[in-house]
Amino acid sequence: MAVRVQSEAFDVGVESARMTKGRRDVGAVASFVGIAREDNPDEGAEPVIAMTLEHYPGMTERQLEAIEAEARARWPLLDCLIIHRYGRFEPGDPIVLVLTLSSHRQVAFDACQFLMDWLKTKAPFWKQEETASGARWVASRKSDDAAAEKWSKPS
Amino acid sequence: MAVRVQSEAFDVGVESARMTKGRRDVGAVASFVGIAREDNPDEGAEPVIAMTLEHYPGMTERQLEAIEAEARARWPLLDCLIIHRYGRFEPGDPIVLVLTLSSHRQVAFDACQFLMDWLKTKAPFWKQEETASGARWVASRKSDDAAAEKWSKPS
Amino acid sequence: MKILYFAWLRTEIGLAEESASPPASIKTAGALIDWLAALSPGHAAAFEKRDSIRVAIDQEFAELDSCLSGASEVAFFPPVTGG
Amino acid sequence: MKILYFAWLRTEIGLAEESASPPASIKTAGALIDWLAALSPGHAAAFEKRDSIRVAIDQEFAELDSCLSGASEVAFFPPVTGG
Repeated sequence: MAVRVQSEAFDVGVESARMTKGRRDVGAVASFVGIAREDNPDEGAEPVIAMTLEHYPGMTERQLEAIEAEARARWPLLDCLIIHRYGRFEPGDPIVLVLTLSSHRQVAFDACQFLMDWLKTKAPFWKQEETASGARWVASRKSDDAAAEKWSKPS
Repeated sequence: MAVRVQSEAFDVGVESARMTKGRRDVGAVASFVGIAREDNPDEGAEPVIAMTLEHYPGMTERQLEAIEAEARARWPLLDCLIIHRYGRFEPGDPIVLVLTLSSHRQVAFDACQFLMDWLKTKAPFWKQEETASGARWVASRKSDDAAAEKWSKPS
Repeated sequence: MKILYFAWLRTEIGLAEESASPPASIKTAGALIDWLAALSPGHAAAFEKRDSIRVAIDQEFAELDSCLSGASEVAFFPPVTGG
Repeated sequence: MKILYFAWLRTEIGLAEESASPPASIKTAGALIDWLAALSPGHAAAFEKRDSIRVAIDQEFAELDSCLSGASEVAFFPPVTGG
């Protein structure tokens, strides 16, 4: 189980091979990679030239570890990994990686999706986009709140 | 969009890098890798030494292409890839890869999970497991039928 | 007509493939099973587990009451277990 | 007490971090906002968008009515947009 906050790139194949190496109990590896992209339909047609991700060092690691602990409490994960990058990115650059290992595919899929949904609303990162008109801070999305909300436990 | 039926291994990082290379519109890459594992809780405690996957050449490719076409009809995928291996595998060997590319994460996740669920019940592969007691054909699982069924369209 | 067997049907019958020329009265996949079952004791034993047998006609999944007309390739196998 | 600003709060106030010694009467994050807003026109302008401001006390998400007692680090920022 690991959380990494870094500016460097990552390779899903390398991480996945490292985590499964020598194991005989893993049946399912689900992964998600979030990538910077050019178009943002919410904000009109102006293409994104680049984006900068700012974060809150210290709190970011704490929050990602808390999110990971929640996933481990909810599902029988054999291992998982969250890598979130910060810095300046151009369209096509990978930004976030979530990898989950389990015996069974449904567990791996659910935990991977949960981690991404929670991370979107609970990890202290902020996106600034550069377009031809200048730089602007991206507003949070209601759809991300709704996606995180669907994992709330019935009280 | 591609389907590959092969005995050779694959690398999720290589495939993912190849599919995203030069693109500026991809925001989300979801992937799933299914791996041969040692223990099979359904069948008692005897560990699996190896398994052999037999398939129906010709029909396999047709079915995987049909499943992929169904996913493309249901979701706005930018690209997707299915690789299914056949032959003899030991615990730890990767058997199947599904990769989906989309602008948005929910689409990538849903399509990836759909492809795996359908593939489990609609691609003509058969597993024979070797244990210390000998070889036996694996029975199909009701849970796989149920997982595929949940994607049925309301009539 | 080419007949294919997979998984335990293949191992029990001892053949992966054979050619068959059923009479014109054999119109469905189910009727073909009955006709093939008469070919040998191995065929008979394998085809006894009828509920566990699935069929594909010309590489498309079919039902036991599906019509064979014009089929050039019929495959019998257990429920699939890939992935 | 260390005060941190992120995203547009940082750029509007023109500071990533500052030290503050609010009086003992400032007991909540919301009260701290009112106190900080009086420090400069930049602070005042940034803190005006109160509905768009989130707070963390000692690196844990908190509410505007959360108690500051014993806090050594308070951060203000807009809703997060990572991933």
